[in-house]
Amino acid sequence: MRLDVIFRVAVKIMVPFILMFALYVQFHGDFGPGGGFQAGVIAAAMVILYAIIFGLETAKRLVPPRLVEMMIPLGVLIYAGVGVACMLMGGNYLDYSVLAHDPAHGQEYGILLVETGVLITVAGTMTAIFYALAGRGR
Amino acid sequence: MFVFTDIIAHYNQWVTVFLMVAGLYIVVARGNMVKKLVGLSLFQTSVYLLYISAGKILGGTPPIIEAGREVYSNPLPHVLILTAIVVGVATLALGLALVVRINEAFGTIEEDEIFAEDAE
Amino acid sequence: MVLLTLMAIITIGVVRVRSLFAVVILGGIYSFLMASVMIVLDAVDVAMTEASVGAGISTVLMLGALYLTKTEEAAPTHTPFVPLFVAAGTAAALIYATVDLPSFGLADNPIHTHVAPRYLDYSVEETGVPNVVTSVLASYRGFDTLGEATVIFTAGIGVLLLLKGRRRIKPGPKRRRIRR
Amino acid sequence: MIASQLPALQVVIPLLGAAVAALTRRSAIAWGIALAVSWTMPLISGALLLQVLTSGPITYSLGGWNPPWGIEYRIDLLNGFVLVLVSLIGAVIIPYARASVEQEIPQGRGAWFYTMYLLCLCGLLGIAITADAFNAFVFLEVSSLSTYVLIALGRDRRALLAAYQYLILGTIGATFYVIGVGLLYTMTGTLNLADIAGRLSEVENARPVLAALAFLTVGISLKLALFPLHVWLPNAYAYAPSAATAFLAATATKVAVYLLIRFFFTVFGVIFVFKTLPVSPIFLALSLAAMFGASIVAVFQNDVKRMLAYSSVAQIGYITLGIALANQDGLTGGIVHLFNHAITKGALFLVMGAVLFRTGSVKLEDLAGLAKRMPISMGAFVVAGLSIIGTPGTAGFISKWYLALGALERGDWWLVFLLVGSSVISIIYIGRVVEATWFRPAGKLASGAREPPRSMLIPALILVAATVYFGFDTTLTVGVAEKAAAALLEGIR
Repeated sequence: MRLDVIFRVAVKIMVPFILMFALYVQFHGDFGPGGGFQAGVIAAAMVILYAIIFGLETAKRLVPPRLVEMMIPLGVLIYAGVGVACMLMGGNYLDYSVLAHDPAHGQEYGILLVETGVLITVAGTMTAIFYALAGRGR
Repeated sequence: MFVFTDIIAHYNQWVTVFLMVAGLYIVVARGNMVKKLVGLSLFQTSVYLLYISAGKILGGTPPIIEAGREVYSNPLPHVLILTAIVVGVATLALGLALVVRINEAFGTIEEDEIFAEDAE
Repeated sequence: MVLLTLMAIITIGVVRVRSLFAVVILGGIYSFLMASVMIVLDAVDVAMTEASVGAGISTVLMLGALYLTKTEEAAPTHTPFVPLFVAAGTAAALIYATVDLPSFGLADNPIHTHVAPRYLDYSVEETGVPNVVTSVLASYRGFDTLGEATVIFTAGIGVLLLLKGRRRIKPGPKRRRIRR
Repeated sequence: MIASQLPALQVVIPLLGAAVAALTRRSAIAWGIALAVSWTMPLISGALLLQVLTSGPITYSLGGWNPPWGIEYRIDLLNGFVLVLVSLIGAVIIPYARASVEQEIPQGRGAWFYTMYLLCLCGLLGIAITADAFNAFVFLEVSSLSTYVLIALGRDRRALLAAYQYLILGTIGATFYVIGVGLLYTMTGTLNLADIAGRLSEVENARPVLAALAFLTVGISLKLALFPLHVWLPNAYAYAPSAATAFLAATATKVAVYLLIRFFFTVFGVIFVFKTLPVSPIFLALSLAAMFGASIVAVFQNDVKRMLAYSSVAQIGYITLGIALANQDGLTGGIVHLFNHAITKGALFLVMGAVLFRTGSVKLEDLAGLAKRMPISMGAFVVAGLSIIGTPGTAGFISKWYLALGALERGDWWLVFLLVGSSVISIIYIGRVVEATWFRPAGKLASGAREPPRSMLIPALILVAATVYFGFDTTLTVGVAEKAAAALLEGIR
């Protein structure tokens, strides 16, 4: 990567905003378009952008591949785990209503949790795939 | 019985069909593996239109409940297609990974060349 | 309608053009147009996803893969009769089907009267979520979404299995350091 | 309380197992997890089938939402049977996988191999158990994606090519399936299979419904490798790692067949599919083409795994023949053959995997005289081979017997001759292997071989024993299949 000051500074400034936007998309998904998947893609896009400008090595120091690879199963585990929790609390699988006293609240918690699971898996996977492709070299 | 209005009414459907079939054609006809994958994702993407256009209600709004709105388009196809998009990109990623490995193993991504090499 | 026409033109471009870079970029444009169509059809969530996935991630992955492989497509050597036949057969079946589909956009089509109204009517009450797409996605059909996350998980681990590791042709010094 | 949650656990346990196995990243631990998970599965599916047999179909609403709003799991005799089959095969192969994975999969990636295996198991069980058309698609993709990866892990570089071709065709198939489901959904407004079936009667014969049937049939047929759409299968089975080949050959196509039966009989209805439309003659012709065409190709193969793969295409022809007959005995034969072929072919591929493990080759010329060095394995091959041929006293005979009965019931005595004729061809290709291994002097590779380790031998022998056992005691296989067929055909009487 060439030393392109403008890009570097611009990206440095943008990164926290992209991350915030991802979180906004994640948590505003209840009211507007968006949700875990879209947020995950945006978060992964941030890492990709960072890697393009600052180089793969820097990005990998910031977001280590080991962590990314752990995120992939972790998200699924959270999602499936929420289902099991529902089961243990006496409901059917993924019946979030039992998670709180008020069924509607339980649903809200459940949706939030599983969307977080999706976010983690998607962000992890997309970053991991990018690392795998980019790190392969010609 | 094809009057002009009929053509207008069916235009969208026909274009959708054209998009799908063109994607399928690329997949079957082309020997280049990356291009095949592009065709495959065009094919998948155009299928989304089939679902989403079925879910539209004329005069409706996006299915986000708000006071003062009455007609919402059908949310279920949107959900299904969200899932389908995810499946599509997952398939694409895996396909590309395979293509990269094939290129390393065979030195080409043209099916014809690989078959020719194998035949020897 | 205009958008769809543009998409058709792009598709023809994808069929004809032989530079794979151009094809991938055209694919990205196609996805953006598709996202616009989705907005017109009230599917805002889908539009957002299609824009970020189809035009974003897919394009990046494609370009990454092209970087690792080749960027020119060889000239087609076969006669295109069989593919044309397959395509024509599919087209015939689709057109045959679409002629009799319920008319576009009417509120009393079966798709709008049977299952969907319940989501629209009760989503806020039952799940407290006004975006019905979210509530259907995560709760009513939550298991589909678990499956979707599983698909992503499968693809992620699959790509790692295929691309990460030692069976590389030229092991660069850079990669060594990163593993473990 | 646990009992009522079994349907969800059937799919969720492999999923959780896969996620945990991916987290550990140690091959040995992942294998332990896979072992625990895959041995739990038959217990669950067995309990479910027992429950169905005693008290009728089980339904389970995921997320607590009633169908058609939520996703429903529904287990009746047919898919209870399929669940038992898939989970049993999954359980038998895991102990075998350990040694073969250590040899075939590069170090450090074993854990991910088991992750893929469990995901594939999860996907297949998910397709079999669900009563929701779109949910079936999602799990179809889970199983397909993991299958592509499993195939690509084969040692030969052509495994990559096979995986790629399967990916392309499999995705086309899945997309066709989505189009079909989309058309059905547009016409009925629902995705629950039973609900679709109920509402279809109002719009039957409408063009979109016919087109939906066509798209679903083609899409699923691609997955089950029905005759002209089988091109992906031989390469995929020939080059995949041994454990994966045995697992896929025994289960993946079978689950697709199940899905086809489900759509034909439960969703569209017997009368509509088999009386109104010419589905039966088309399937009959394709099945016969598979039985003969693929068998003849199998005779000329020199790679034994490839030969067995072509034989699989032929045997799938028998199963679809049972579907095409669409009468009590024929359908029973088809469903029984689903099971019998799965255990038989599983056994054959396991034996070949053991041969590959010891000699590094499955080429016919390299196997000459192998029986002297590996008498137990090759003996197992002979017994399972007899079952493919359909010799009385093996499981293969039972299913062919019912197919023949079904053909006679329709008055198609010529079909019986064709069944026998196709079996004769299978004598030739199985015979070639037996001749080479038992009656030829040992070649260079064979003379250095010995019996595989016990962890590989015993699973193969279990399956071989099963092919013999189910050739005599048919209460489980035929008993369940008969009732399932009767239930499926209810509409016709």
